[in-house]
Amino acid sequence: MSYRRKLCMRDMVNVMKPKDEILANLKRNFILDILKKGKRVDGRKFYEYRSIEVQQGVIKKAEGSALVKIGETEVLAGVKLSIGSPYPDTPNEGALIINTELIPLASVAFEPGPPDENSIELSRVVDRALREGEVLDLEGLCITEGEKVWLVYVDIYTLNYDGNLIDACCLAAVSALMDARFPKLEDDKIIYEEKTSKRLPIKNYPLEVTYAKIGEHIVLDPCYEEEEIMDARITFGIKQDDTICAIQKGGRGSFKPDEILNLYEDAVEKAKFLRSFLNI
Amino acid sequence: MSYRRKLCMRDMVNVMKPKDEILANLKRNFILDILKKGKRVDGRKFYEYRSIEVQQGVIKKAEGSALVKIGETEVLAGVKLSIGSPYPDTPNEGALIINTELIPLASVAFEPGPPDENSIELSRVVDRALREGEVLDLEGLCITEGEKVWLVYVDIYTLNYDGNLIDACCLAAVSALMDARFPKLEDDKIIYEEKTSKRLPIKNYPLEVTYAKIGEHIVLDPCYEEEEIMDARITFGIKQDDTICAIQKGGRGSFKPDEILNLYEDAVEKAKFLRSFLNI
Amino acid sequence: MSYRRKLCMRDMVNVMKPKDEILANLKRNFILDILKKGKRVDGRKFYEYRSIEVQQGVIKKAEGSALVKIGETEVLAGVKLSIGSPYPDTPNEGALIINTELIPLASVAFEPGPPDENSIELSRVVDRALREGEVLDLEGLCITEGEKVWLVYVDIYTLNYDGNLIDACCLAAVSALMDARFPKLEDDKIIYEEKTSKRLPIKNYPLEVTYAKIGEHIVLDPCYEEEEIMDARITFGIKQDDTICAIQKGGRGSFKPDEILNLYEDAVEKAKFLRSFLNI
Amino acid sequence: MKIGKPERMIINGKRLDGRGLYDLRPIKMRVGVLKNADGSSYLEWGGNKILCAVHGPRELHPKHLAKPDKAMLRCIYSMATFSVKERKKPGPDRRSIELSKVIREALENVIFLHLFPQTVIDVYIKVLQSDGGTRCASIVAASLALADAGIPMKDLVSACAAGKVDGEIVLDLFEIEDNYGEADLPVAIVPKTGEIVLLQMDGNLTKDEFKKALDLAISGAMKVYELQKKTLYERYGERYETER
Amino acid sequence: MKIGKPERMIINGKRLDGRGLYDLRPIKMRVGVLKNADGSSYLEWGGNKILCAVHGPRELHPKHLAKPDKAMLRCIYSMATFSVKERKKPGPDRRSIELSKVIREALENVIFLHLFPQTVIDVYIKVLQSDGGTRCASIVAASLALADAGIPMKDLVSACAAGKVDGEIVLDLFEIEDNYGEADLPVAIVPKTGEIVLLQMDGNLTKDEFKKALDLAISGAMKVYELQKKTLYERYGERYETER
Amino acid sequence: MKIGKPERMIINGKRLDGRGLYDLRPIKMRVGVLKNADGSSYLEWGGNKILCAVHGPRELHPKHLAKPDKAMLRCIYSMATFSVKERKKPGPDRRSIELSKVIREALENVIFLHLFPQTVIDVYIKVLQSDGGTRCASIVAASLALADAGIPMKDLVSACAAGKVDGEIVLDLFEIEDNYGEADLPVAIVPKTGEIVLLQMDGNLTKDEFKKALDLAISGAMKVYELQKKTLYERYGERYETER
Repeated sequence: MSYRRKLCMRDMVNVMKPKDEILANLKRNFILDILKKGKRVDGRKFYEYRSIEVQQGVIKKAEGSALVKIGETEVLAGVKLSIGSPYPDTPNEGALIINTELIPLASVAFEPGPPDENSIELSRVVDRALREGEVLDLEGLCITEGEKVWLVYVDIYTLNYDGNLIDACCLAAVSALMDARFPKLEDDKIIYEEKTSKRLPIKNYPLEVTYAKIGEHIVLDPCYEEEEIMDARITFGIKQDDTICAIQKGGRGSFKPDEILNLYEDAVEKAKFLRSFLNI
Repeated sequence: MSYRRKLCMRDMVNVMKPKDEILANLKRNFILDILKKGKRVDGRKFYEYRSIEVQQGVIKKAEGSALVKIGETEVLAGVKLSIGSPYPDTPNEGALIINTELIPLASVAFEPGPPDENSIELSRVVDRALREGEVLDLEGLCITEGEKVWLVYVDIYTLNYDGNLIDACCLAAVSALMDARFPKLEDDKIIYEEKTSKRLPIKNYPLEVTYAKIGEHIVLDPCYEEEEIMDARITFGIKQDDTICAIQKGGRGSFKPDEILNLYEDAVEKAKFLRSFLNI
Repeated sequence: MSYRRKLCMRDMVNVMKPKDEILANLKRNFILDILKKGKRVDGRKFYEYRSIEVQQGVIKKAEGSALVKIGETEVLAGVKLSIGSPYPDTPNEGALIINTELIPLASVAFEPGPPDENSIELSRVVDRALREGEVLDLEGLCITEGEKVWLVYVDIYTLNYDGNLIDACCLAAVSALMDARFPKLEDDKIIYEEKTSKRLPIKNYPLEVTYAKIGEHIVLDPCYEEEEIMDARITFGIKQDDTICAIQKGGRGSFKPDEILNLYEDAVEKAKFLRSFLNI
Repeated sequence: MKIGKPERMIINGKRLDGRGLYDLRPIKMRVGVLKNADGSSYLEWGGNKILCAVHGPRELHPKHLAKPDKAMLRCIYSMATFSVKERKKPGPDRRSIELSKVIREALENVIFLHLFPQTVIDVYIKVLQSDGGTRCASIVAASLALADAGIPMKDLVSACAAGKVDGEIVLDLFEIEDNYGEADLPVAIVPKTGEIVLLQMDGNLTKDEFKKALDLAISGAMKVYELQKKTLYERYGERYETER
Repeated sequence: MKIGKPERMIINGKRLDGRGLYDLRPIKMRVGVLKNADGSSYLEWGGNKILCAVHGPRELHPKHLAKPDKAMLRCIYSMATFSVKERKKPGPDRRSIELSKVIREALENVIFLHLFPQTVIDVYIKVLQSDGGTRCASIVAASLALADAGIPMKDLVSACAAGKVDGEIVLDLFEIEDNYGEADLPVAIVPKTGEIVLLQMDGNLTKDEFKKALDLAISGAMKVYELQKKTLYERYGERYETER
Repeated sequence: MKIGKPERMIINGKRLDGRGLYDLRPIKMRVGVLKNADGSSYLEWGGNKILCAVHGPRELHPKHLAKPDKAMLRCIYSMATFSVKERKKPGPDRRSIELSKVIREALENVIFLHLFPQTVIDVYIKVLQSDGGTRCASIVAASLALADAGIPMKDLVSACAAGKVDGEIVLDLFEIEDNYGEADLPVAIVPKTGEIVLLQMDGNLTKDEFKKALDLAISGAMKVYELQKKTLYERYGERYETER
């Protein structure tokens, strides 16, 4: 160390590690040992999703809804419409407002109260893929230019947390948007009880695909045990033309450029696979 | 216990009760012993109110006000009027907004800061009786249909807490509403300094009557010492035609159906008694 | 003590002072000893400012800005304009909104989160001098009477805290207002990218001058070490006609009437001195 | 009259959803639906869809909040934004804080909290779809989830509302009746003893109407109780037996 | 000119409420008005109505916030929603946070806080009706309530404002003068020593005006001090004596 | 098309601010700019002006939050209200909370946190003026401030964005390109090892475009790294050497 160093004496501090730290290390080593043998803690291959279920139309009060399970991870998305004013710089466009909430039903790790940084990151990462991936043609939400437009709210609740909420939430959001029908409009008042047969102006089907890095190993669709001890995570938002619309790296670990390029290629295939659950 | 039981070992846990718990039990037993002898801690009969005082017009800045004392419990209600827009589904109705605050002046038990669940329950229970008991004819608050209506705010502050805030707050609210006069209106601007002689459109005089259950005993108008150790509480909102407009049971204890029906009958009489303090 | 006294037994309580208290007393005595010799901890005279620097135009995105240093104390003020509606009782006046934030960059003593009472007091004391000292001719901010007026926001951030933030913030605010130019207005829309050459309607140049009292000694422009152990503080807001427009006494200590009158006279001179940094 | 109120809500003795005056809506119950929770349940009651998770008993942090002689019970009732006609703003409102309190108090009556000193039991109730009567449905779901978590109780809590619609006393109001009816009386009971552990009322009832509605609500809750027991029996293969 | 401002506020040497330039408004004081508080007071000062409660000294939780060598003094000044012309939103605003701070600092000057280490003393001030000059009235009420709580002080704190209205220096501004006058100068003093423990000013004064206003405010505070002492004397049957 | 979007953003191979496609904006760096901070830096990067302070390592209160085997790193990114065209409301928004998190995670990668158990290191980043690319600029400023604080790191973190504008892959987008361009790809690296510690993307890129943009961003970050090292060298009079 060759420059100013204020704090060298602190190096001497010697603190006992309590049991929690030891336990975390044991867990990590256990999972790493399995990975070194080319296996995963739940028996999957490295680049394999858990079983996926998508169920639309589960909440009739919502304009659209979808329940998505990836393994034991379970999330519910609902779409509600209302009428508002457009932004001044986009007078003929409606708005898409996406919100994801980590609710304590899903895990003891999720506290009640205002959203924490994990909740906000999840929410924004899902939002980014849908917004940048142009899931909706926002001009198709215009009622009267410069005056009235549809506001499309997608609210996503985590019901059970077993890892990889991003992919599940994104899939649920797209699925719920596809399930949605416009409600009847009478004199600019919404009759929520009567749905029309008109669908939302879906333009693209962006989906998110997430990998975890543990030591030198990279796995698709991490489960809870893997997320708990992972070094880093990377998510790709992929459109149906195989272009990329969003990326988010998370965690204090790192990726090499080559790893990222390789994962991109795999993510394109996996997005296709996910899209098959939407019948597209 | 004949089915899954995860937690049986916890039964073994043996924890010393600290002094607080012992003290609470002593207090409870003391009050129960008195009740068993057919008496109350402050010498009252079981179904007897403490002395009641109602004083109107104490705050001239308010459109109406009332100070109510029930024993040492003391609350102050004030009415303020402003002008707003009606709800779309009731275009010719004004609004009544009631808020009760447990302020720390009244007791060391009331903390400063945003309202806690006790404060919110109190506020909503008082609101419920007045709203469902139709204390005001909301159509009498219309200025211009669909455009301008009077908003009537009733804010109630607890000044000293010695039990049974619900009855005191409800009585104070009705009394303050009766005391209120419309301020002068000039070009749709309120001249607060000049009150007219016009009263608010009072339609009903709903009042609340509260009982506490301690062991097998039920007493009217619990004082602080009784509330502190009571098992349950029940409040009846009664209109001047003796019909019921609101009920709220509180506390972890229970009531038998017969008890409730009997208390209803008593509450009707007690509401008449309370109404006598309003000269009606 | 000749009347009710509930708490006499508490006098017996005997508690060891921990190191923090001892340290604070040592610091105080150290500084007091120096003051008794007619000197200050940083070598200044009692009624002497530290070196002052004022730099305008440092933030181009703002309509006006100024960086002010008083010794090591450093604050940055920025002016932003927007369009709003006037208050009903002043239909031809714009508004001046001043906000000062103690940000944790400036000191470990400033916590992140919503403003605490120190932050709010600082903000309001600076606001008071500018508002009561009529720094702006608010009628000069009217665009359309009763409809559209300019709103002038002055936000001040503390960058480094070494005592006497009030004087620094007030000087920075006036300087930033002097630096500001109206942006271009097109069809009542602000083109922020294009500033006009038109200045804000500056009417007065009120500035604040702050003294600290330590024991019997009074010093101008306290530095951090002096503020830490001072008994009281007094701030005078002075206009360029030498009249006073704001006072704020702070701290649990006291001033004698004569001290205040004497300080007023000195403050008038010091305000002139500060104004020289604004070239007026 | 409120805009949107149907002209009549009872026609020829039938309600707008086809029920008779004293009929319950269809009810479906499941337990053990969430992997991470210590106990969980899912309840459909007419158009209500409610998911409930129980976490605990577990240690409470910070410790000074823990009670030395019993478990603390916490309860959070909340509605999904899309559970109602017009999107509900996220976050707790005053109504859900009150409901959380009265639901918790009803559950406290039956749980043997003193068996788990120093701990906390959390009950999270999420209304995924709302159709009137969610507080009764929530209590029913919560006591199933508590049973699923193996938490000893003196009995399940059951619940049902009665009310007044078009001048008639009816059982188990659905949303339109709740919004435009004359009175709503939710009641929760401890079925074995007949004790009332939750009771609220808003609207307008005479004494006779109140008595009739109270009886009716209790009889409704007893029917719901049978469904609760059946659900637990089917899940756990033995007849549900209360503690002690 | 502000809409609502009276054309003249001083006519023939009389103010709009009939007072002369140097007259105080009528003041009424009572102590011991709240049963639950350790000390309390009620003050009417012109149209101001102020209720004050003191709780403590008592143990402070959490303990790590307590000061080892003295009591912590906390002070909350707040206004009832109906205390002003247009309903005030509930909850603390920036003005009441500042006022709470300067009032607390004034009181800290006289209380023997070091007699009660590790404890907290809470002063709650509620303005039930406001008519200009509430901060001075609050300090006066608070020091009465502290005395009523038996908390040892070197003296009571007394307070009064002076200001400038229609070009004249006047004592004890009421609301209209406060809103539309040229300057307001609230001052709190320790009467025995003449020390100034609260001083704020807003408006515009020349040096001579300031000197005159300061003297006038102090003389007003001395009159209020006599009323404070009388009130305590009448309540406690002995002449009020300060500590030590 | 969005109102306000320029018709073309690249004209004859030049960008609106005169740069070529692969040019960085001018960058100025200083360290040790704040007296009170343990470490600090000031960075101008095009129109971005960023001030960063590091406090710590110091004891963390309350203690139960401290980590027994390493320092906790906290990071707050925030924008001055006047840093953008239309005044930003004060206080944290969701964007700054997310940015604070990803910046912290990037920095955690290089700091030897285990050398300072039980402590906290606070990194405060204030964007005084914003012109596109503030998160990369913030990371660069933060690692300078950490170095200035003498906190041992395996390397500095450097960062730069690439993106797509008018169909072209370009380096280091400024505000207009950020708002109206087709894609933005901020990248932070550990220059010595080439590891990527921050990576985000929004917009639309094909695989080839992505590859090109990623390479370009990394090359940009390497150039910024040289400036960082030069800055530290000039300040501390020795060549910057990483810890071990």
